[in-house]
Amino acid sequence: MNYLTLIMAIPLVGAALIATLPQAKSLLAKQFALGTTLIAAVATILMTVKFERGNTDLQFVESYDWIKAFGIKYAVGVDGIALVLILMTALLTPIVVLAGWNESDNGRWSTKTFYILILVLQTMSFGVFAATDVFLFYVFFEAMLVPVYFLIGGYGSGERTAAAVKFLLYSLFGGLLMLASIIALYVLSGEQGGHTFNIAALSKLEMSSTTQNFLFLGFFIAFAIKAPLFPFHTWLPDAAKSATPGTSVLLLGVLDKVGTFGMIRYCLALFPEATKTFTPLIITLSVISIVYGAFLAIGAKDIKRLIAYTSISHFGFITLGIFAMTTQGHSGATLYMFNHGFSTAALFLVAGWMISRRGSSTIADFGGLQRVTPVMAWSFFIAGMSSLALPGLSSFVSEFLVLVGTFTRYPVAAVIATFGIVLAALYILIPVQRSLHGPTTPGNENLADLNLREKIAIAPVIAVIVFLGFYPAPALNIINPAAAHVLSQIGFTDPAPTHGGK
Amino acid sequence: MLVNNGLVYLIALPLFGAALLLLSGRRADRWGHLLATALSGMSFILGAVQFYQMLGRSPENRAVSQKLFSWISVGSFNIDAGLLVDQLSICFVLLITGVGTLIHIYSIAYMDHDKDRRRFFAYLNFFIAAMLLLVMGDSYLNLYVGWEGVGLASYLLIGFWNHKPAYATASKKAFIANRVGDMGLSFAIMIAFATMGTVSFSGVKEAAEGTSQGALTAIGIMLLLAATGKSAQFPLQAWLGDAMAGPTPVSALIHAATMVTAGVYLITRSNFIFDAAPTAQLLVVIVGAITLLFGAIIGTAKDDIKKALAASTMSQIGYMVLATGLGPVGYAFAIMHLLTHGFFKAGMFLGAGSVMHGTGDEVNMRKFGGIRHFMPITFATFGLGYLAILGVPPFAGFYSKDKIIETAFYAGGIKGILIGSVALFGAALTAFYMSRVMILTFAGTPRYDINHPPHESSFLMLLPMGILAIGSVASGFLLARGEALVHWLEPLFEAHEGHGKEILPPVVISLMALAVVIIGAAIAWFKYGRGTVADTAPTDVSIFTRIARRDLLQDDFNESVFMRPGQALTRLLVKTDDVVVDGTVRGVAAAALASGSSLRSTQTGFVRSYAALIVIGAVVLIAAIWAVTL
Amino acid sequence: MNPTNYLYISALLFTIGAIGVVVRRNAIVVFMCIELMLNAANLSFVTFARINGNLDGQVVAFFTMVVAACEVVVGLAIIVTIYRSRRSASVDDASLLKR
Amino acid sequence: MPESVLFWIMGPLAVVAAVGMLLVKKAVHSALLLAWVMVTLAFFYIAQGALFLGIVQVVVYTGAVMMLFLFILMLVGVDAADSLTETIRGLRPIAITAAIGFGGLMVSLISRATLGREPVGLDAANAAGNVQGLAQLLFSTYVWPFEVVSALLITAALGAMVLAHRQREVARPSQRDLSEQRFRSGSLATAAGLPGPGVFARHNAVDVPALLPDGSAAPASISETLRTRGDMIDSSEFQLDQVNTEVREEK
Repeated sequence: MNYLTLIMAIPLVGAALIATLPQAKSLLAKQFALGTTLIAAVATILMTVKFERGNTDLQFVESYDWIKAFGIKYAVGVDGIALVLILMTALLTPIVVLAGWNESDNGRWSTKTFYILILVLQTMSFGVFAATDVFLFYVFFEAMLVPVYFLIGGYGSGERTAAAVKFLLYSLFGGLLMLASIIALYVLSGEQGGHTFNIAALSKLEMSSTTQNFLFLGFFIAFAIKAPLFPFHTWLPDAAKSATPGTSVLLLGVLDKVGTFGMIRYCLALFPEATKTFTPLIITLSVISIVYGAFLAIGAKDIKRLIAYTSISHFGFITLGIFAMTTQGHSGATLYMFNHGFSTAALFLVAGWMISRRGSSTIADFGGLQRVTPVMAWSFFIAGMSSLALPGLSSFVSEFLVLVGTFTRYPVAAVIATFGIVLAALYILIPVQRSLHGPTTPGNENLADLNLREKIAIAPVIAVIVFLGFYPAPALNIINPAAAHVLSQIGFTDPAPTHGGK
Repeated sequence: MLVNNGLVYLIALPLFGAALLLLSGRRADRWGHLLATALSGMSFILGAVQFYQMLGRSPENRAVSQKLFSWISVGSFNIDAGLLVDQLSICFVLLITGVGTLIHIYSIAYMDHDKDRRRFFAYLNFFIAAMLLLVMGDSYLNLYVGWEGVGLASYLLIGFWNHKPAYATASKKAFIANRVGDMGLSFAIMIAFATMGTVSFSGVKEAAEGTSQGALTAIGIMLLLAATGKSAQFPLQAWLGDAMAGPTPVSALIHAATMVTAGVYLITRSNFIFDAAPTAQLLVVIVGAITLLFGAIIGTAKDDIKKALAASTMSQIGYMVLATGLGPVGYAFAIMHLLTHGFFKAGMFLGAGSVMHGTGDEVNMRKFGGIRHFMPITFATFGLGYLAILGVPPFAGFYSKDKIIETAFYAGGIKGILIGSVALFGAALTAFYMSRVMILTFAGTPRYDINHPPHESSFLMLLPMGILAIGSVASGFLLARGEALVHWLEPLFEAHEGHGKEILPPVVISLMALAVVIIGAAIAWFKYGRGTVADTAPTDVSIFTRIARRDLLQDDFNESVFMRPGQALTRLLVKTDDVVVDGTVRGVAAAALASGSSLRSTQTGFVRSYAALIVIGAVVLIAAIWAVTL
Repeated sequence: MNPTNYLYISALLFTIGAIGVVVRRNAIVVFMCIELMLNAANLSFVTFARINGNLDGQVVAFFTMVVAACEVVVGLAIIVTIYRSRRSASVDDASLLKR
Repeated sequence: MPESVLFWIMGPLAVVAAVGMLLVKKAVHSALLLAWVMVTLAFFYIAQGALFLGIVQVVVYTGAVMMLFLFILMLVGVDAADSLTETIRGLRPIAITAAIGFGGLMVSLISRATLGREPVGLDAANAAGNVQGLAQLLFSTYVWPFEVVSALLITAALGAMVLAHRQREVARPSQRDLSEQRFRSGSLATAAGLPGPGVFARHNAVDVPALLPDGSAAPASISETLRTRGDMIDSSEFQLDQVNTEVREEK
């Protein structure tokens, strides 16, 4: 069997096995889930090793008829961009399972159900990155919502139902617009030589600029909601606050990447002309997202909301990199997606442990944790440093690439975005100071430090953050050819050095 | 250029130490500080070996480099993790590892009672590694890594006792001020890449010739912004005083000798940009001159010995920045002053630390007095440093500071006279506030409980102080003898034609400098040396004194111009997000709910009415079909 | 004879059945009216089978009968259950759809 | 021609019966009328060459399904005679207008629709016999729906059993319980049991209420089912108008 189908099948098989377990054996379900995700991770790593770096074609391609009458195929394949995102998903899921070992205990449904949902979500995530048939992509895109909806609504905290519904409605709204665009593409393809949902074929369609603009917007708004970009972001803080930390990691780390991934794979590839039309608008929105998200993060009083807002800021960077249309911007944005997955995972997992120990997610309730729980405090600090893109940690490489890549084409946007790094220092250091530093405040004296399981969960995340900070080449070698290929396909070249006009 | 694959060990050793000490936890408590000191010492030895080998080569072949691996490579943006040690870097390498090792030794004793001593040494080692990377990186981006690395180290060390809220705030303030500067460095790198297509030092140097004045000026100003952040120059100077919250060895190493001079290194390293961008260069001079006076004025009003020294550091770095702004003639003197300052200021900080150690962590000078009787060795080393900073011949400061004042006067025209005078006035102020520190601390009558007199520090603390004192005495002479440093650095800079116009003979300027120093010291003596000094600061003082005590309102300015509006903006945006952005969404939801509940009344719950509706629906449907097919 | 006449009568019966569903309140009578509508449809199927000259229409009518049988069985069981708990076979009393 | 005759006689009768279904008060009568319509349809089927369906119609529908209806009517109670007055305001005119509109539209549609050819007739298709022809189709083309429908039938049967089955939540009251219950109820009037029906020495049928001492009928003396169904014979005729209290003179 092909690798892609294999890695998509593994979690499903795991989920089926867990479903057969007796309800009472929740520990066994957890172990099964961990084992399954680890196997999937190993398979994905093998696939990454087999991937031909220099080759810009889609690899591990598979195509079978699914619904013949409409020319819908089960067609999958990956380029470098999709590959790193699949790899990220595969690596993050076992960490999430291990880190959130007890997350499912207070849920509305059983532990079994929780892990089945997680595993199904993993399959969907693989599928959404691997699909090369627009319809298949759409199916995965929407189907992903279902497990997340139940994960938030069934296992979250606080106003979890409301948050879950908000998340679902937002996403469905975007998905609906995208569906309209997809159908329009299908109809157009029928007029121009045969109905198809194949991306490669669709990208060759002839369209009037008005049509292109409308269809582009259909896709883009769906992705902007998912990503999320200002002003479509308000579902994220609510969802992240209500979800369990593990779910939040998958939500921000994996699910939201579908948005930015979709922009590259669909918006750019299918509508190059419309992309050019809308680039100024999108760059503006990205810059607003960066600064706006950062300010809201500074003003956030709840630690989970804070992390959600920092992500809005980071997604602004990613979108900025994508629409800067330079190789640095593109590679940087893709690398940023990968890195953001890990730095947010670290932040959310540690924050989750802090919250579960303290029983509160309000920043003001913490204080002086550095003295009480040094390992946890350090983990949070390193994750925070990664979030503010400290050189030597992975986010720096990607953030700087985005900024440099943007500057060569849109200097003003890059300059405003760079202010984000000062704001980043504020939104990380303020919670660090309030929760980790200062005297140990009442209620925090007896918090337990990380146990072995938690240390094992967080160690690989931090290792990846540090390793890719110093040596990003393994990731960049996969991303670069694909990013360059995308740009050349839609006809952009990097601006040459100007020598300041001399 | 020569390749030497051993350079990386200079950085790797302390970095390894930091990682090991942090990861091994309490297990390393017993030997951690020793290992850290040893690793720092080994780095120094490696640096010395490099220096020795360098001496043996001809001036053009002295630089050595090492390429580790390709760090970031995307399109035309290619950054190698490469190291470069040339005549300029090696000065810093020796200063960092040398002073660094001494301060490691000092800290063994100073931090003896702290249960987190291991962590402290880990941070120190990390700082050494980051600072070495800063001066050894071969491109602006590599430098940037070290640049932020030292910022992080500084943050960690200032906040070492972060369980005290004020200290935690101080560390945050330092980091954020530094970040503002870092932003400047980011801009500079981005502009360099956009205009020249490269960010390595050698590449930019070559490309600078073909680049327009405007771009170079922009890069220069952004580099200056970076320098003001890291070196606590105007307008980003406010963090340095608060940074004294860190343990005193940290103040000596980071906030006196090494990290804060990184800005001077950056400007000197980028000489090819500033030489081609006179506007930027002029700004450098202005920033240097303002800071010079700014720091000196603050220094006159501070009662906290460490803050007084911090203000002095700010002022002295102002001298260095001023010198770098004077073009090729000034670079060497800036570096010279940097090196001598590294010795005497570190020595004085360690002396201050020794005094604090002896008096039970007292920092208020008004609570000292007559300490020379109890701590003679500290008094001696501090005194030598004092003479050096005043610029009394033949101590180190005389050679370096005099040259800067001289060069300033020779800058030409009104500008020369103006900045020369500023530098000269700065020297007088320096003499005044340093004498004040000296008198309040060591002279006069004791103003503390005489039953618990201060005690002299242990040998481990006195040894580094002694060595640094020797440096304060001798380094100036050694560096200036036969213009040794000037010739050493010469290959790096554009050739220049001697001095500017000599409006006054050098001897006259030296005498003038000496005269103002004596006047400054004398005023201090008359004010503080003769009578008794109140052990609390007098409150009925002039408005100027009060402003100076408030750090020339720098914090008030930052607070009212940046912090409060920023907080207001944050609150406004949070409100906006909730009411406007999310409010719109919620409004749509509420509208849907309202329309739903109004439509609900049509649902009577009677099956038969539903059936009737179905019939009506069918009629409409069939009618529609009928109408269409008609 | 023209088979269309059967279609007319089928339409008439169907309409009568529909009226019955709406106006009668006894659940069992409503059910019988539904059966009437189904039978009317069946008559159309059989007629179409004849018009088209194949037996497919009859097969569908056959299936309809089976489905109708199923429906009657389940429906009557529901009526019995409701009657048991509410002591009434009036569809108006079972306006549970609203609450 | 026999078909036309059949149609024109049976068709109007069926329509009249269907309309009657709507108008009669008692559900039982509706059921009977419906049975008549179904039988008519069976005739029509057979007339149209659907012999098998015609038989099935009689056997399954008129036989089994209608029996089921009657059975349920019996279970639910024969009191199920609606009042025909409408309770939901305005529903009836709307429904009737809509339904007539529906019917009118259907009829006009049918009359407008043209096939463009003569009806084919089933002679060819029924050449091998109607039952054989149907079997041919059912077990070849429609075998899958056939299986599915059979599954549906089984499910429906099971479903009906589940729905109709009543779980007893309390133990069936014993005679003793019932007796105690009677005694503890508010009045002791029925403590000794309800009065038996019939008028002593005049009429002892179950549908005649007993007479109370004052000569009026006692409704409680006859079965409730008979009472609600209205099958209660007026017992006044058996009443002695005036008891001759006059003592005749002995001769």
